[in-house]
Amino acid sequence: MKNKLYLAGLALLSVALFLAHWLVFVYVPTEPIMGVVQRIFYFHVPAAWLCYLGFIITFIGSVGYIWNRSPRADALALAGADIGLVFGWIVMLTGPLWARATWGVWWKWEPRLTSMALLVLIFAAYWVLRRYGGGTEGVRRFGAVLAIFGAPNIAFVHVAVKKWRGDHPGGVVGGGLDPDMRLAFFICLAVLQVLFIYLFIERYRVIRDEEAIGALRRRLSRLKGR
Amino acid sequence: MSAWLSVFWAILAKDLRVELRSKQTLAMMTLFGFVLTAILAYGLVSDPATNRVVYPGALWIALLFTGALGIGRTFAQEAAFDAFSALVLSPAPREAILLAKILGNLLLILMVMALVAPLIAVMLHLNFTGEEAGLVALHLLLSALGFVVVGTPLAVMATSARFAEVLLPLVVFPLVSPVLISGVKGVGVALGTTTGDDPWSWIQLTLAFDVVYGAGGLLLFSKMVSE
Amino acid sequence: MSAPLTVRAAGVSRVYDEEYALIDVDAEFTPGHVTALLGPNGAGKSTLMGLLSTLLRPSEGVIYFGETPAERLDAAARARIGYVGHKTMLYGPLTARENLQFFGQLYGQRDPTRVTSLLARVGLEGDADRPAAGFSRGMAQRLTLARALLPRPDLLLLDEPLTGLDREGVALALDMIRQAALEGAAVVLVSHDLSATATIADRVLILKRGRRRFEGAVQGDLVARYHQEVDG
Amino acid sequence: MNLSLSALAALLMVSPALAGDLEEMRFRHLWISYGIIWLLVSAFTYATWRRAKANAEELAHLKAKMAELEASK
Repeated sequence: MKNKLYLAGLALLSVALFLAHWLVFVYVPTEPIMGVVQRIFYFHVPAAWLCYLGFIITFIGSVGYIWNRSPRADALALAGADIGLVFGWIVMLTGPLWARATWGVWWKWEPRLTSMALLVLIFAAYWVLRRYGGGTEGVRRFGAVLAIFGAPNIAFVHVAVKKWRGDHPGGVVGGGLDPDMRLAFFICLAVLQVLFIYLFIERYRVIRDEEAIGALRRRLSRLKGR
Repeated sequence: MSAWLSVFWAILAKDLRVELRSKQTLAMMTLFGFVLTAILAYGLVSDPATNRVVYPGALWIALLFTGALGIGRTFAQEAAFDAFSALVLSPAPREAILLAKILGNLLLILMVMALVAPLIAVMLHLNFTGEEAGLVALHLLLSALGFVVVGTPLAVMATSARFAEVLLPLVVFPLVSPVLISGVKGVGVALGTTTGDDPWSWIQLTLAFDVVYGAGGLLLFSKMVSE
Repeated sequence: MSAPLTVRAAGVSRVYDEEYALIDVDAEFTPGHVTALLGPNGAGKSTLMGLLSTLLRPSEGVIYFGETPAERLDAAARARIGYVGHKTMLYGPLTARENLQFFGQLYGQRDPTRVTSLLARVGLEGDADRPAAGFSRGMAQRLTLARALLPRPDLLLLDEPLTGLDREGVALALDMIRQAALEGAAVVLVSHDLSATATIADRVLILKRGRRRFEGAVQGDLVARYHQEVDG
Repeated sequence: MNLSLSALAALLMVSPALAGDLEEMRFRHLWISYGIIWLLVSAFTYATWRRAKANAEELAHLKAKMAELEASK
């Protein structure tokens, strides 16, 4: 029963993703100035939000871990960083593709871009640390401190680059969205949000399962008297 | 309070004495600073106007790299015979330990930068007025402070990780990028090569960074050092 | 010297990765007694010492200092623990005297003669102003013993304190340990040197593969008892 | 993985020369973008799924072993 519900949910998510693509590639009108490349935004902008969300979860989990060394908080932090990074790389790769076709350059040292790039770099370092630093308690603590230090950093980068470059004219999406575009954007956002939640739960479960395996192995070794 | 201060001074004095006696870290950082200076000078030297533009960038690259070398080394002396365990086990207030380590690292970096900063200027054929030199020094001081308040607690943590010597710069450099931007731009304004309002607003930004991360580190440090 | 301190391990286990180093150990360390902590390699002796020092945290169970669980110890309580570990915990570039003076400052040790008298006690007065990096293992071990005794601890944890010591050094170290116990400290001693241990221990805790095999007062021949528990 | 990334990077670096006109580039970049998105998402999903499968097997194995050990005691 539970399995069936799960499969039905997955099917629904697939249909929703298909619908989102249909909206992006067929339904929405083409933006007159930027042309078809503007359609990147229907996934690019939600991805940026989901990247932030993943790292916010990592921050919260890290605070929890530093506070009482709860393995659950640590798993939360790790899962958040994993997913945040997937969406982070999406943002970092699709952004320049849009920029090249619109601004004529791959990259601008603009506050939003710079702070996103550094955010991804910081959490990529977190990922490398957790992946290769060794699974000791000290490394978990190190990761937690890194995540806690990393989050407020973004505010500083943003302020610094803003002072340096001056505010970039206009929002990136552009004001006065066409109602069809707006509809497509919010549907894509909702669908990707659901995808995020699904992936997050799966990832969190995997990490918790790995911990459970460790605990079982320990209990076994204990029963056998090592 | 006086007990707190005496522990703080004891640790700082001990670190400086250890460093001045073995001179390992200082020698390595200074030499590294010179090598970096030479490389930056070959790579960047150009006409005087351009040199003036690239100077702050070169200076902050030197600060970051020698600094990363320095903070990584600081705990090597503690780790060599596991003296850090004795330090953690002692009744010394954790905040005093951290602050002494921060100040020790700061002094080390400033000693090296006091040699490297003028050297890069000479290699790039630059002349400064007294006011310009003062602003450069002030920026450098505050940026170095920002670097050590972030780097020192992380260096303590890094001792428990594998590949610590690679991981530490990987982790610290992105975190101190606000200081890098603020320092480079602030000095650019001070030297008249970057357009912008007054150089003091950049100093405020660096100062805010120093305060936020200094306070954050102190708040978290006792949670960092023990299992 | 402050009030006597009884330290108690209650159902303590410690895990490294997926291996239990210590399983469900109960033990009590009482003031004025020297407890020999014995066991073959990998029995979990050093892990238990680490837990007692508060440098490690138990994965399960609690260590009580008097009535206080270890994780709630404050700085003043930490000052009552003296610990000699596998490494010397000294600063190589500093002299013997400077090392002791530094740790004295950390512990708020005001008495200036204490360092000099301790140096004399461990037989290092002639080398007091030489950097510790140049010391032989035996000399470093004497110095590290002095470092642990400097704050007059109520719990003295000695993990292989006799490493590198010559016969005279062993006699001296044993004498100092006995003295500390006489002054009311609870002493826990781990050493490969069974015969030396037997001369000062009045209690024994035997571990094997992380589990407690025996705890109690030393009765009869300690060495024989050990072999009976561990090999038998 | 790294190789294909480098190839992509190289392709994009020379793309100004290849780009016949802007409209063509816009189309190309749009396709590449959604390609990247799906590559990353599906790679992540697959990796998670594989780990979940391996974990489920390992858990079942360990639980069986545990039951066996407890039965024998």
